[in-house]
Amino acid sequence: MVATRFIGWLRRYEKWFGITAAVLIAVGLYTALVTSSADYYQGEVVRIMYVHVPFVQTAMFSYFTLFICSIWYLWKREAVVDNACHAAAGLSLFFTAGGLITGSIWGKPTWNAWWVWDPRLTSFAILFLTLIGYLMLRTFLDDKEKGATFCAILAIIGFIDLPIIHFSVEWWRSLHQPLSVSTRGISIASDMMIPLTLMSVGVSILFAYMLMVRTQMLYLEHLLEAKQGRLLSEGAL
Amino acid sequence: MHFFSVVRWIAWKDLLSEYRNRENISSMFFFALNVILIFSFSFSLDPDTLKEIMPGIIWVAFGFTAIIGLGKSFLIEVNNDCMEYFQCLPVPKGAIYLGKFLGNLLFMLTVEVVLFPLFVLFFNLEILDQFLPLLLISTVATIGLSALGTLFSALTVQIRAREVMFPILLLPLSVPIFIGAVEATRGALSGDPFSMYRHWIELLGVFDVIFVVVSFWIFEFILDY
Amino acid sequence: MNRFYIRWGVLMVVFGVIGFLGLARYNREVRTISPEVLLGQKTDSEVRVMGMIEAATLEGGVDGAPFRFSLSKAGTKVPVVFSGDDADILRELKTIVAIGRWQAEKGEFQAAEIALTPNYGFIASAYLLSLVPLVFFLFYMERRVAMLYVMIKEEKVYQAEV
Amino acid sequence: MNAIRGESLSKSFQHYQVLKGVSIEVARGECYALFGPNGAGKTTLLRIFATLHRPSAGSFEIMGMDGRRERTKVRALIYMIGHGSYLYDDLSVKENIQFAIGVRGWNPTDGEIKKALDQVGIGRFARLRSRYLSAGMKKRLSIAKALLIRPKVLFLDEGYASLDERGVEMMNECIRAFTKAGACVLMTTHDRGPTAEVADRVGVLNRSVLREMTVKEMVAADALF
Repeated sequence: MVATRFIGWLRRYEKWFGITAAVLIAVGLYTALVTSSADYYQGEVVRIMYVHVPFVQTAMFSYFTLFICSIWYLWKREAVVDNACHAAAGLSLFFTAGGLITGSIWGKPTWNAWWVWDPRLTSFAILFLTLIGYLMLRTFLDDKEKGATFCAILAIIGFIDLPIIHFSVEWWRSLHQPLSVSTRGISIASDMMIPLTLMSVGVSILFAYMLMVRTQMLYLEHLLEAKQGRLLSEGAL
Repeated sequence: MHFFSVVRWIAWKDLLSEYRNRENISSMFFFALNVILIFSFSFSLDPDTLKEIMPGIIWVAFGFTAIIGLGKSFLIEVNNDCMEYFQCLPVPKGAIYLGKFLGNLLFMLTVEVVLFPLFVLFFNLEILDQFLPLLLISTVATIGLSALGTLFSALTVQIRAREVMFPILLLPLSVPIFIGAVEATRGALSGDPFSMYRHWIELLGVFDVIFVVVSFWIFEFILDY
Repeated sequence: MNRFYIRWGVLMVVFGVIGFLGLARYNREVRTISPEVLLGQKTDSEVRVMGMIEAATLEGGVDGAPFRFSLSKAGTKVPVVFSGDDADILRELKTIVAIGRWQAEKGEFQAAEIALTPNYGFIASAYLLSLVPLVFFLFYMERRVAMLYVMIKEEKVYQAEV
Repeated sequence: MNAIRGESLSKSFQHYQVLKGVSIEVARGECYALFGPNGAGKTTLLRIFATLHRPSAGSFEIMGMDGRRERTKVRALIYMIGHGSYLYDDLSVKENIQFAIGVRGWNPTDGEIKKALDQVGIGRFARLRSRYLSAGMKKRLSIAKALLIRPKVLFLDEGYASLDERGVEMMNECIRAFTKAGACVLMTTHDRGPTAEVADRVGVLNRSVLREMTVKEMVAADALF
């Protein structure tokens, strides 16, 4: 019953998230690509920031969502919450990959290297690997109930471990060589602040929208499978 | 204390089984031996380079050993559904975790103690005056590795493709332990004074505490899903 | 399903317009020409020339004197005079953009402004590689959800033989 | 007070519903036999009572204790003989028993273990590694464990499976011993003959409907479901 109400709620409110995200991103892209001016030090390349930073922020935000959903699942054991976890993990992987790719493209003209073992990049790469492990674990599980619990556990361990990884990599880097490359203090002018804020908020809301859509998708897929196979549980649509 | 008697029983059972069949320890040991062999062929044995890469070689070998050994540590529990028996036990599940963890730690340390002289032998290391620090480093790093490895072994042993999933889950999350262990070993092997790399050992100690406590707490959910 | 495609059509149009505006802005304010093209057209209008500052040609800049250097690309060289104070952008062997007019009688390029290389290839690829998969991903998910609702409604619950 | 009381228990695995609103009561000192077609959810019901599954809805009590909240207390009272043998291949029969009872917080003497093993007819295999036991012998070993643990509630999942005639008789003797001592036995089975000798009540579970009958009706019926 909880599942039905939850999915109904998602269905009713998802469009407002979608519309808000579309408007914010449209205005954000317009200001980012057309009206904002180039940075003094970085030139036009700074425009990559308007898509890179929102992606990275959303990747972290979505992993946090995964963590919260995992705790929620361990607490309530609702199958639909597990679907939300699965959805959040997939989206988190997507945004992490996007953040890594745009970051790499930004790094080439500014640092003259596609990849640098910078603490932030390294912990992001490890986040990426963890998420791949998480999604692989999901595909290899036979017992759905056990699997949901295990995935929740993995997400929680990962969430606790990531700050530790970031900290240790930072310490390791600072020991070997001073950070030769860092995002040089871009004093963010208000001119840049507008597209950056619009895009950050827009992509975050877009993530919320995508999460709602994807949770429904995974829930419906499970439901269809159950319906094709045997008896449905009470109150499933 | 019932709690500690459970820990003792689990560890006793693991050690006795291992003593009888020697499956885990021998596969860990010979695997690591092969890793050493491959490494000695893969790198030029120029002493300066060797000093630079030696800590990495040692910990890559130990890491692989952990994957081979720890990954299988819960196999005997699922073979005859013993996990189910544990689930039904009226004891805190953390006690079972601690028992398995102690057993695994002992296996890993045994293998490492045998391997270290072989490293010294094959790569002409001079570690006699650094013996105690190295022992400390291996112990502290192995505690962290076993803590995480035991947890992930319990998690992956119940799924398909467990041989693949275990390293995929374990390695990214144990990066801090490898960083700390390699850095501390580098310090010890290059003959630095202890205070120069003490902070790495302290860091490893903090990681150990975090990993053991978190695993201990979360193991409840693995057994009692 | 029709409303779904209309919605996506409208979205694509909106983002297409933004993309077009971005492209127009690039043509107007960012696009550069090479020294060879500059020498070929000999116009008086303001143009943007991209090239590398030749080694050992950068001089001036002391006490307000204009910078002089030659900008080259693929063998063609253009002498440039610049009287601004963007000294930290000007370095030998660095690729820059000079914005100004070609003065045919003096045979030199009078730069009013110096800018960094636009690297629009990087910008375009960053935007495309992040936004295009995003759009496809979202489109696939929404379509799948819409289809699943239909499929679930049509699917009969399996009944065991009695 | 009943030994087992389940009220409108439901169990769904994700969206697959196996049980829907099943209620059952078993008194102390009673042996209750569950019949039903394959896939009716008999084992699932048993596993819910054995705290191996969480029910999706409904509540249950074991000896008056809430099965969802007081899991540890409930677990101290129950024992389940299922399909898993809960054995370690490289431990001897006796060591396996020592371990299984030991982790429950009680160390039986050698005499007690020997008595239990003799009772189930495998006393002479006490020093054999359990790797070499046949399925029937493993089952007998599980019964020996149950005799030593003396649970208040015993669950038998297909208790007669893989036992020979003598073994079935022995199993029935054990069940009688348990019920006489005031414990309750809940079993799933397909064998009407041996079940009729020990069962006090019979239930047929089919499509989440539990139809209760007496042993006489069960023996007389042409088909149970």
